[in-house]
Amino acid sequence: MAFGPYFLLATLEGLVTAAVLSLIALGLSLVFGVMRVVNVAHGEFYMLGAVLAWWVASLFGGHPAIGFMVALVLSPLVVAAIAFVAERLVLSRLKYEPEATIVATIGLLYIIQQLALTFYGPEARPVEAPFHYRMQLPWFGYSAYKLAVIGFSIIMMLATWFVLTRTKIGLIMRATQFDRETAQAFGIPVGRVYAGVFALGAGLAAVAAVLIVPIQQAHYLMGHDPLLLSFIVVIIGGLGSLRGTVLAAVLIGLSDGIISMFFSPTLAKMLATLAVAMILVFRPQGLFGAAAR
Amino acid sequence: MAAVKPLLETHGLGRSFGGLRAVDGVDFSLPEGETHAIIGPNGAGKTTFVSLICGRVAPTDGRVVFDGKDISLMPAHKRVRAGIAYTFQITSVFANLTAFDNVALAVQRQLIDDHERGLSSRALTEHGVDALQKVGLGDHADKVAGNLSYGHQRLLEVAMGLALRPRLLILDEPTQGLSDSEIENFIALVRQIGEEATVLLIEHNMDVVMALAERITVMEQGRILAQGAPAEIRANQAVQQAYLGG
Amino acid sequence: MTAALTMENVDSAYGHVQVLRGFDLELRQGEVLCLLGRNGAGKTTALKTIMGLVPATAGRILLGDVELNRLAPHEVPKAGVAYVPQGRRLFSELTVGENIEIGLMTRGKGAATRDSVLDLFPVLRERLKQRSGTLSGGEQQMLAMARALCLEPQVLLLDEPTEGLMPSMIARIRETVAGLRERGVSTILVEQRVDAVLPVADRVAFIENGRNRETVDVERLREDPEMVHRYVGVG
Amino acid sequence: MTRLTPSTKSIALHVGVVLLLLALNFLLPEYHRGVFARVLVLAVFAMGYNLAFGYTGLLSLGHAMFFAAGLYGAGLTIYHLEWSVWPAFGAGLAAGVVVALAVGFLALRTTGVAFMIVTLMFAQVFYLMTLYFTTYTRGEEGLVLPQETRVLGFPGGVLDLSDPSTRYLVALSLFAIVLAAILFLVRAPYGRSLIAIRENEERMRMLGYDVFANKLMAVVLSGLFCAASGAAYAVLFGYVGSGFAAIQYSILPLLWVLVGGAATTLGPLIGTLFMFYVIDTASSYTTAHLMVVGLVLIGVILFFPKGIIGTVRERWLPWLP
Repeated sequence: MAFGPYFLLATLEGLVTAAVLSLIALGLSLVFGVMRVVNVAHGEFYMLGAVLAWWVASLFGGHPAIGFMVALVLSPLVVAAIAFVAERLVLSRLKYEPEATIVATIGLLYIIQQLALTFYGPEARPVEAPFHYRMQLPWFGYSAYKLAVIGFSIIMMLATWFVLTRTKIGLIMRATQFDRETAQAFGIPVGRVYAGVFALGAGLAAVAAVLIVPIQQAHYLMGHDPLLLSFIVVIIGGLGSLRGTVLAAVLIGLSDGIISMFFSPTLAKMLATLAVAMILVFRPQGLFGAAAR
Repeated sequence: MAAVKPLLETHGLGRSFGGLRAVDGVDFSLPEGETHAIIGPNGAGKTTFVSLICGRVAPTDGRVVFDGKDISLMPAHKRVRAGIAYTFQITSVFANLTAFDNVALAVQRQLIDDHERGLSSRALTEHGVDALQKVGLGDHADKVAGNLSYGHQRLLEVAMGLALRPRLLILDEPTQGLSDSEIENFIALVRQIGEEATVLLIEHNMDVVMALAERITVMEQGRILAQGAPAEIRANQAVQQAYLGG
Repeated sequence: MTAALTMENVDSAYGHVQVLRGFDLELRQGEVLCLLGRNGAGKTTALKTIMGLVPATAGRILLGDVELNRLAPHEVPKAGVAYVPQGRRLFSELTVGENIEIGLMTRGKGAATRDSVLDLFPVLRERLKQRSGTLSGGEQQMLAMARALCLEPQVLLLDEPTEGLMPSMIARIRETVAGLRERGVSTILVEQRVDAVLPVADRVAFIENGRNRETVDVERLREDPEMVHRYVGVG
Repeated sequence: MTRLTPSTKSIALHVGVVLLLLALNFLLPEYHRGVFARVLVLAVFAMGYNLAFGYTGLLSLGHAMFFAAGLYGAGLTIYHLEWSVWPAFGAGLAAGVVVALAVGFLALRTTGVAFMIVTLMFAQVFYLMTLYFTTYTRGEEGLVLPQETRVLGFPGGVLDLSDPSTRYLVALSLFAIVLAAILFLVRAPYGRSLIAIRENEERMRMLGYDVFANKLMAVVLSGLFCAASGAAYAVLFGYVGSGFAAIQYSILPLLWVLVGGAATTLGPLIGTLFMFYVIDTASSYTTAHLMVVGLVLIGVILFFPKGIIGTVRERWLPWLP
């Protein structure tokens, strides 16, 4: 194959990564934006989503699409419910004090990981894709499911954007984000909003996970890399900025695919992490973020 | 009248936040030894003005001259060491440390620079206890600062300022939140401090201002509206307007 | 006359710093009561304490039979108290329409309320889609009041509504307050300057050092200007 | 008899703790002596972390890199350059100081959450480096230092560091030295400055302190102690692997310090010891030791934010340093 097809393949793979990463990072960014909480357990909600997807799908026989569709609905709901409970039981009692919440979410990370190891085991297990159609491009065939993942992520993103900007719930969330005290003075139950946002953030990560399990297998350690990558995305995109997050996810997703064609993945990760640390040191508002309000 | 050398001068000092001119080209001069009050309505720029003097806020234009030297570009911690002490508007003692440790922090910083005495533990104790006694907290040295009454915390705050042995002590609304009897004591304390140091005081309580200030500067909208002895200010029509409206 | 809202011997504090000390206040039905006092006297804290944004550590705050100090902060506005904070505190990233929407949500009011509020401030109707942070100071104050009025409150708390406004705008605000009195809304107005108070207030409470020193009819104040000097003047 | 002053009481307590630990060398059964030796070395790591986190209020999520700098500084020079233990230990300390200086200089430009993430990322870069340079480090698999290299030369002879009793006593010596250093430090004016910086930076600036310089010094000292722990671990236990640079080893000292009590001199030891035995005990019932770590983290932060020694100090013994 010539360079062109290679590049196209790398771009497509990059877009799949970007699509999934945007969803995960969007969840992290929402939680940080509205609650000012850095959720270190975010990657574990993603993992939990994947593991639950495998479990749900394995309950259903027949066409793989049935199990997958049920998982796509059920797994994010369960994960969101778990996050909701964790928020009420732990984070709210810590008064959202930044350092304490980080420590607590680290604790949460270990607990979820251990639960997955205990009940799901150390194996990596796949979920069958709902369909196996291959799109024939002039140079190679490409999985239509992967393209569907890109499409579905875009739909989810638009839906989140719609909820945030066009609905009452979104309005309440934004009001809480901009001025917590005044929001209370207008009857907004800030505590419940926070729990809802935390659940929504975890749910988005779980949706991403269900989408990815037919491509990558579910495994109890699969939360680490997405956590780091979505941190990178959120930081580059500007903390709490929706548009920046999506832009940064595409940038990271594409460059991840393309760079790893030329460099060793370890070196690529190393340089990317170093670059992001430097961004935080010298330009804390992110590359796309506006100056601090 | 003999000309007293000014300890502090500002020339065209200004600071903008966004489009707002919080402090707008202020020329100000403070003679050594004077106790001077700055008053003015809310948002007049008083706190920003003293923050420019002590270096907590960087000026957008103008200069600050202290003891004949231009200190406009000096970082805050060096200004403190040059002799400008600032006590905060909102009480900010170290709540988890004892009262003695609070003043000791100021004393040890001052002793590090005092090469003759040096940082010996005897000098540290001596100076620390001395500063606490000056404000009347001698008996509370071992108490945790956060457990002191609010009035005592304010006094501790002043003791920390005194322990720095400043040439200029800036007090930002020192009586806010004090009860009436505590205010009485406070006036006596500042009067005593004023005998040794130059004092610049931001204050809303007019009883305090009238009792202490030798001269008063009235600020409004980032500028100096009037300046003079208490009696002159009291009689000044423009000042009345600014306060009571018209 | 019956009381719309009373504060009985209320203490409140920000962390360690006690601001209100045995604070008493009676707001009568349908009056404009002005809190007057210097910076730091406790006026703003009094309003925040009513709203539950600063917890009352002692005493009672009554709205009719409802003990406000026992409610969660977000339930106070639902009981019928609306608050226009100092510095307006609009949700400045949100549009004018969205700010109003939030006010309507508080007590579940609908289109009728929205229309009547916008009738009071027609200029806002033209700017519903504009980001509220980009409004002029006067328009922002109108929006802050409109947002509060969307609650159809029995009691309105206004914190320095005329601060930093042009004289023409100040007059507009006063007219609005007077108009609300006609409709039976009881208002607590915080001001620092007497000139802002005299034209609208029924009674004035002088706040000093976290206490309500005395509450007098506004006529008394006109007769005895020395009284003002004592609490807020330069003398 | 005169009443003991708090300062004599606390010195007596610390000397007592060291003597007790010394006695344990002769009393403990073989297995537990091994555990204690490991705990003593890692408690030094926790004490170093405590200096930054507990006393100065710098919540770093990247201290594994300082530990690993010491570990690799000592381990690589012994393995590849065939240095003897003393200079290799020195190389470990030097590596820790250099890394701490560089990271501190950059990361201290940020505060709060940004500081945590920046330190986490620098540590991640360090971890990835240990994987990238597999030729020298053998990555996850790591290097085993041959027994004959692990001897400590003295003017009067040599000590075999792989001997359990020697290992215990060397670990205890390091622990005692660092404990004494920390005790001295926090009782000195400098320690008071660090605590005050944790409480209120702006106030310290307005008392004439160069806050950045003071914090940088704290990070460098913290890095030095952590590197000492890492270097000692390499020579005492003879294994150097990239697992020690991974994120878990940044979280563990945080956990130990939180459990034992932040900003207490003995908290790190108590916390490390406690967690070792909790996990040890839990492991005999279940394999779910990560769960224990997670539950303890959440439990401590929710119900005992001051930790064991911190709570003791608050309730009963206010003179504890």
